[in-house]
Amino acid sequence: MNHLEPIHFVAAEDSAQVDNILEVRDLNVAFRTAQGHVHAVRDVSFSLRRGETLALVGETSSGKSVTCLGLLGLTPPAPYCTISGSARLAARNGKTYELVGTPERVMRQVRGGVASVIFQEPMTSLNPVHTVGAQICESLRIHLGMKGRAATDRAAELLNQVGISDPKRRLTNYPHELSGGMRQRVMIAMAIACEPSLLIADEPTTALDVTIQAQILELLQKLQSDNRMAMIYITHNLGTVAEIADRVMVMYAGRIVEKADVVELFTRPQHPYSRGLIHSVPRLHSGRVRKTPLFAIPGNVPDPAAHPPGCTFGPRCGHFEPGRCDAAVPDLESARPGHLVRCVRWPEIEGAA
Amino acid sequence: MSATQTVSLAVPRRSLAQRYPALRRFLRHKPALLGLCVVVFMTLFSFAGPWVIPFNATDTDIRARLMEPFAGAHVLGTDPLGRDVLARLMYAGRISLSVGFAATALSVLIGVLVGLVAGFYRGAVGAVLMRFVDAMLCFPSIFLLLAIAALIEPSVTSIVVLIAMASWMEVARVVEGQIRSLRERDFALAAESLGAGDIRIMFRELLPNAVAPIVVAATLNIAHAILSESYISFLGYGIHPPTPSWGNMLENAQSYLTNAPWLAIVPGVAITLTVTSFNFIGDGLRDALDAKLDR
Amino acid sequence: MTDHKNDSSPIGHAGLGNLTRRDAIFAGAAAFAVGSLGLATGARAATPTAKPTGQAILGFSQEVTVLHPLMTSNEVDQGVWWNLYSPLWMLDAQGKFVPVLAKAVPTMENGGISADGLTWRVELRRDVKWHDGKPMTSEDVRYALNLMKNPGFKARNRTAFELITSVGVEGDHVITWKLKEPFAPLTSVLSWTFIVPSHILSKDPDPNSPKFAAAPVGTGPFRFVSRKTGDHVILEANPDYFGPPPGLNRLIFKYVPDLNAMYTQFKTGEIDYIGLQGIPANFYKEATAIRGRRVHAAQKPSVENLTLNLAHPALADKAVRKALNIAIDRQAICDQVYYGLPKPANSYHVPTHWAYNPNLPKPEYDPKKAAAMLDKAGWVRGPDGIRVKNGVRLSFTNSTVTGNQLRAQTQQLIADDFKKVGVEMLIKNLVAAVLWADFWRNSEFDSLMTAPTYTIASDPDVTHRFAASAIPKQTGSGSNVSQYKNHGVDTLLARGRQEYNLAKRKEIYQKVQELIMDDLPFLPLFNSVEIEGTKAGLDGYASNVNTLANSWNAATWRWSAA
Amino acid sequence: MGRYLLRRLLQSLLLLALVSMIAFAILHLAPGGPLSQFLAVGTLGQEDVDRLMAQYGLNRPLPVQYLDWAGGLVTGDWGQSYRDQLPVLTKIGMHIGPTLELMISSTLLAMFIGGLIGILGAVRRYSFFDHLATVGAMVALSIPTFWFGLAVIYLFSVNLGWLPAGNRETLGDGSFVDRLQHLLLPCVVLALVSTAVWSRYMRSSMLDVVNQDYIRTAKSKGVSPMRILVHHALRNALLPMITITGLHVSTLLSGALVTETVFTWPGMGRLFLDSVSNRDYPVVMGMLMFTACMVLLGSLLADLLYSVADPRIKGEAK
Repeated sequence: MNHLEPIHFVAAEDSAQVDNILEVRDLNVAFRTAQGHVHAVRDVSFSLRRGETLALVGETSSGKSVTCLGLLGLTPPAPYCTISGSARLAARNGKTYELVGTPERVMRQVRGGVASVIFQEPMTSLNPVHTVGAQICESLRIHLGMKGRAATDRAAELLNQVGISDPKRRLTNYPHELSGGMRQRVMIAMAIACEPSLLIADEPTTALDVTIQAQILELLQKLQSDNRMAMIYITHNLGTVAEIADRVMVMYAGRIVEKADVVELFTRPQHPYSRGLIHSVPRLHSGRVRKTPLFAIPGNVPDPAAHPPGCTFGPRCGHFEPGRCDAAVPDLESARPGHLVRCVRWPEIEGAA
Repeated sequence: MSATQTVSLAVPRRSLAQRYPALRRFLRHKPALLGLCVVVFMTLFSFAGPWVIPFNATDTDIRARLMEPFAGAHVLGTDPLGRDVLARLMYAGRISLSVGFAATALSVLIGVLVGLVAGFYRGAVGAVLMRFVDAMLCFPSIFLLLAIAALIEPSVTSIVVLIAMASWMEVARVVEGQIRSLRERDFALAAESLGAGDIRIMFRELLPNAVAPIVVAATLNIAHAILSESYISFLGYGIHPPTPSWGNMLENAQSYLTNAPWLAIVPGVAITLTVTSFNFIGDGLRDALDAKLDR
Repeated sequence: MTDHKNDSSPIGHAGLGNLTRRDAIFAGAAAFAVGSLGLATGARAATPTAKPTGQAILGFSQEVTVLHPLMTSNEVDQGVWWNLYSPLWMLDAQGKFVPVLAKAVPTMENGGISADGLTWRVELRRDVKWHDGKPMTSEDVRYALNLMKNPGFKARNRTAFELITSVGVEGDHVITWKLKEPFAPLTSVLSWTFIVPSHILSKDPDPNSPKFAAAPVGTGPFRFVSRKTGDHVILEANPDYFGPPPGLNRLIFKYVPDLNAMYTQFKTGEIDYIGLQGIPANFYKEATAIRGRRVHAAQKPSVENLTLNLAHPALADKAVRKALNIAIDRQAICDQVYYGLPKPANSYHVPTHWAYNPNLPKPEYDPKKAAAMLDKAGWVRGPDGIRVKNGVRLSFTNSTVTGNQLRAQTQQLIADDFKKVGVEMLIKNLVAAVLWADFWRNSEFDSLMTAPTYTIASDPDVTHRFAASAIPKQTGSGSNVSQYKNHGVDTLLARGRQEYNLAKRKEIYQKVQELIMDDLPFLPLFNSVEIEGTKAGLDGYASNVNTLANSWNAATWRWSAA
Repeated sequence: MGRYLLRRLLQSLLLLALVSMIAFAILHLAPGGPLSQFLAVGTLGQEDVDRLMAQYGLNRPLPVQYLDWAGGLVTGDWGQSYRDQLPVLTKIGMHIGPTLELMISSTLLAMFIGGLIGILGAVRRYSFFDHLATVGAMVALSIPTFWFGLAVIYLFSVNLGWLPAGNRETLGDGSFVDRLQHLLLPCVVLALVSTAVWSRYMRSSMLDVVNQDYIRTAKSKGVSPMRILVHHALRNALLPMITITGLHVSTLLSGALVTETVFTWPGMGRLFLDSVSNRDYPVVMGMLMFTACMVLLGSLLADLLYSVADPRIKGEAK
């Protein structure tokens, strides 16, 4: 990717952790709406290593999708949405991009080239009036400058990689001629077309049949290990997290409430919310799609425009203690090395459990 | 929560749906609200106005012909026979608005009946009725209006009938579609299984559920009817003098474009303003009521 | 724009510059009528015999539809026919017959008509050629006359032709025919009967075939070039014309369906002549002030009037009609609605007609007298101010064609006038196609406001308008829609038809006018005037009441040298 | 595809048969008759009227007249004008050109301007421009076309003298520039309503598309905004516009009639108006049939075009 000219790149050695592909510090995303300012993401910090998979878990409107969209600048433009903080992304060629506040022109090089996204709805995420081939080739042309025969061959190769048989013929198909699973494979092929260093998978299996879900997850895992990509896997389904993730980050009302290795989190969840989530999954390896996996946690996600004081989970928490929990937003504390939790009462709760 | 929905947070929607969501939505539609004010004003102006001003719409005074507006006792000037333009505008407003309302009422009546029967019975009856509707829609509206206009003597009543004849088809289509889908819903089937008569099911069970789109169509129809009246007048088949209407005021003003342009400007503005208002109201109603239907 | 370059000529230049006064038009028109046809040699002294140059666009508010000159048609069609075809003779602006295709107009004095009035003999010019080069002969005239007699042909009015029993030819240039009974109006009728080419038309077995209209051939000063229906007809100068060559190379009859649009186009210079219904009266003042345009007030043969239906219970009373006649303020209508252009009328003839009776009672306006007359006749005011007699309210409707604003205004004024004397006139206007149908034919109206021309080709015979035998509702013929019956009038009209002596005819028809205007089956309002206009520099325009359109002499129009 | 087309064609024919009956009934039940224009001149007596009625076959029973006429319609003989004896199809042929010229040019203008306004409105949603465009479109839809036409003539022809007040060409000139000058005002006037329609539908169609997932996908691939707009959004947003344009034929014909009247444009509208007012039955019938055909053809063509342009439909019909 020598033809790129990263403007906001930082020399690799300046980075504290050389191995990290992605370094996010104090990311904030706010929307301007008719009801006032809505802080969708607050003070999110995390990092990601090459080949690592980070699962982002949370309920609807917990801010997990917005975090990722914000990183790539796919949120609405400036007056409607403001992003602050810092996010540094390293490309495969060693260049590092600052993603926050970067001009659109540079961000366009990042999107699809250094970081790609797979969206939830394969049915609607492909343009119905263009062939599958044209849509894959578009990425190749933009980022790699590939044209004509070369691009088509590469696209076919990609389709082959994502497990689509007879790829040459499939290239001439329109999206509506493919099944849901096939379409998601096409989406994946498009995402990995330019060998990005970061792949964001935003609930990639939610809209698919159960049998297909497993295949897609397998494919993602295989591609990730083949290409040594870092991956952010967004889901509300803890079942799949255990299968695919290395580390897990639980978000609630725009904040990270707990961050830990996958085994650590599942075996020793610290935050009451995480515990609730885990307890609400009847069997860990359940293949069933649960539309409402949070039936065990009472109440609803708070109105993003009017958060309760202190801990935002407070009103729904079984361990809520007036005066302490609603005094101030708790800090993210280190419960163990590599295990962070945002709860003032975590030691007591752990003891009680 | 997908990003699309998050993005649409920027759009004013949601969270208002409390007691009268449709009404609230309508009240928030500013152009529609403004339109409503204009329509109320025009109606008051036309129906109550003549009591306020000292002139009559039909009194001729040939010596005071073609007086310019804002220059004397006649605020909007006088026409070629010396009649007060303001008074004529008011009386004409009565006719034009009445024509608009009456033609709409009639067209809605025909449209609802045809649509109801066609949608309820479907089969041969429905097919024949709806093909008839389709056939009527094949005529470009002005062509149809003129062809029928040739049939009748131009009076207020006949213009009302004429406009209704040329504009009931849209209503019929809307109602037919609604009824056909509503008929499959549980409550209609339930009513049927309870032994309710056809007429009862049609008017008591189905029709009330199709009111929203009818109201929208009717509002837009009023705008259309007022505009149609002016077109027919312009083409020489409208309400004829001495009964004033906005349309024939405009038509008569044609010969005086150069020496008395206000004769054309005044009714033209009245028509445009009123029709725009009705269109905006219709728009607002559609936004307000459609949302409810979608839920 | 057009290719003539004289737009900028100043107004009021020499010649026919300021012909806005009717009298002036008449004075000049006679010379042009004669001159145009090149027959009365003395009158055409100064006509230059230059080549036809330039074109003129003639705007008309009616579309030219029928190019076969013997078929049913409208007024503007005749405006084209005068340029495309020729009749045997024609009436000039002063009402004098002028021979065209004929060498002389037949009369008893010159022997063209036999002493019993039954045999007519006409000698034709020998130098006339059809536009296709074939010579025009007596055979063509015979064909035309027989065509008018053919019951399968969609002819206009056949009354006169049905009296012709046999048509004969003597060689190529003499035509004769015999009549069932003497019929004086025939001379007038023939002045509007254009001769058509037998050698083309007789080939088609269907006399109504549209083929001829697609490529008409005549003997007139202009030849047919092309036609775009709904838009225009183009004619070009005929180099073989038997009269003096036309002054213009091209004539374009342009249809402009809207009077206001037509006036606008006249102002912007898109049309060179604005005729037939012409300029709306309210533009008259403005129009006279336009630079580079001349405006003419042209007298029409029609009389604006209130036609009364004598079957109406109130209007059947002669006293009512007489009272109404003096309750109308005609001068006010002429002055205020029509900007002082027309003059109040008192007959169905225009005052310039040779048979006009100058001793008819003058138009008067006296509402007090009118009220007194109604009182005397037993019509007393009811509680609503409207008079009643024997349970009949003095109320009736008045109808005219919708879309004519000035008429609608006149209706208003008359309704106001009538209201002052306790008479109610309600206005009920109809579209033309409805009014000029059963409503008119079957006398379904109470009263009409129209401007009919009572005569046909200016002949004073008005049998079809006022004879008891011409009430369509009762006799299935004629157009006496007032349902007027007066035995005295019937007898005089029958006599007048058979009388060839002009002086005696005049006497008869003056008496007829006296009787009719005493009975008042219609209330004359004023003699119609049309405001026509020409671009300055286009010389030769002259109005003629004896034709239906003032493009009758377009052959003598020319662009003056700059 | 073929079968679908055949079915649509058969439906259209059935509709046309219905249309012909309705039109025939409307016209022949009307009072007045085709001879009124000649009666107005006043030289015809009742006997002439009776004779002409018989000659035109107007005294036969209505069903007989209808069958006679419908038979001719099928065999391509649409009858003759009562006014100038020309075959109806010839007359329509002479007037269709100017009308099509007006309709097509104004549609192109409306597509371009309206489309642009709609796209801009969608892209800059709720901006001042968007609000202005919305209100402007509503006013354009509400203003009486002829009034607007008269105002335009008054301003540009009478006062400023820039453009001709009417007609299709200067007779005797007829050069391209001259034709263009004549076309400009009526084209703009006729395009007014279409522009409003186009801008409104384009805007909402564009808004629909802009919020689609595939637009986000394209953005996430790093596609430039211009390419997203044209290649991804516009391409999809134009699909429903095909249908709108097809259904707009009817409105356009009505507008053309009014515009032609204002500008004395020698097209179908004027022919229709003249024929109706003169009760020229064969021409009026012919024109009603012809316009109905155009309307049906419009929606048929739109369907066909749509199926060509939208791969989803093309796929299904295979």
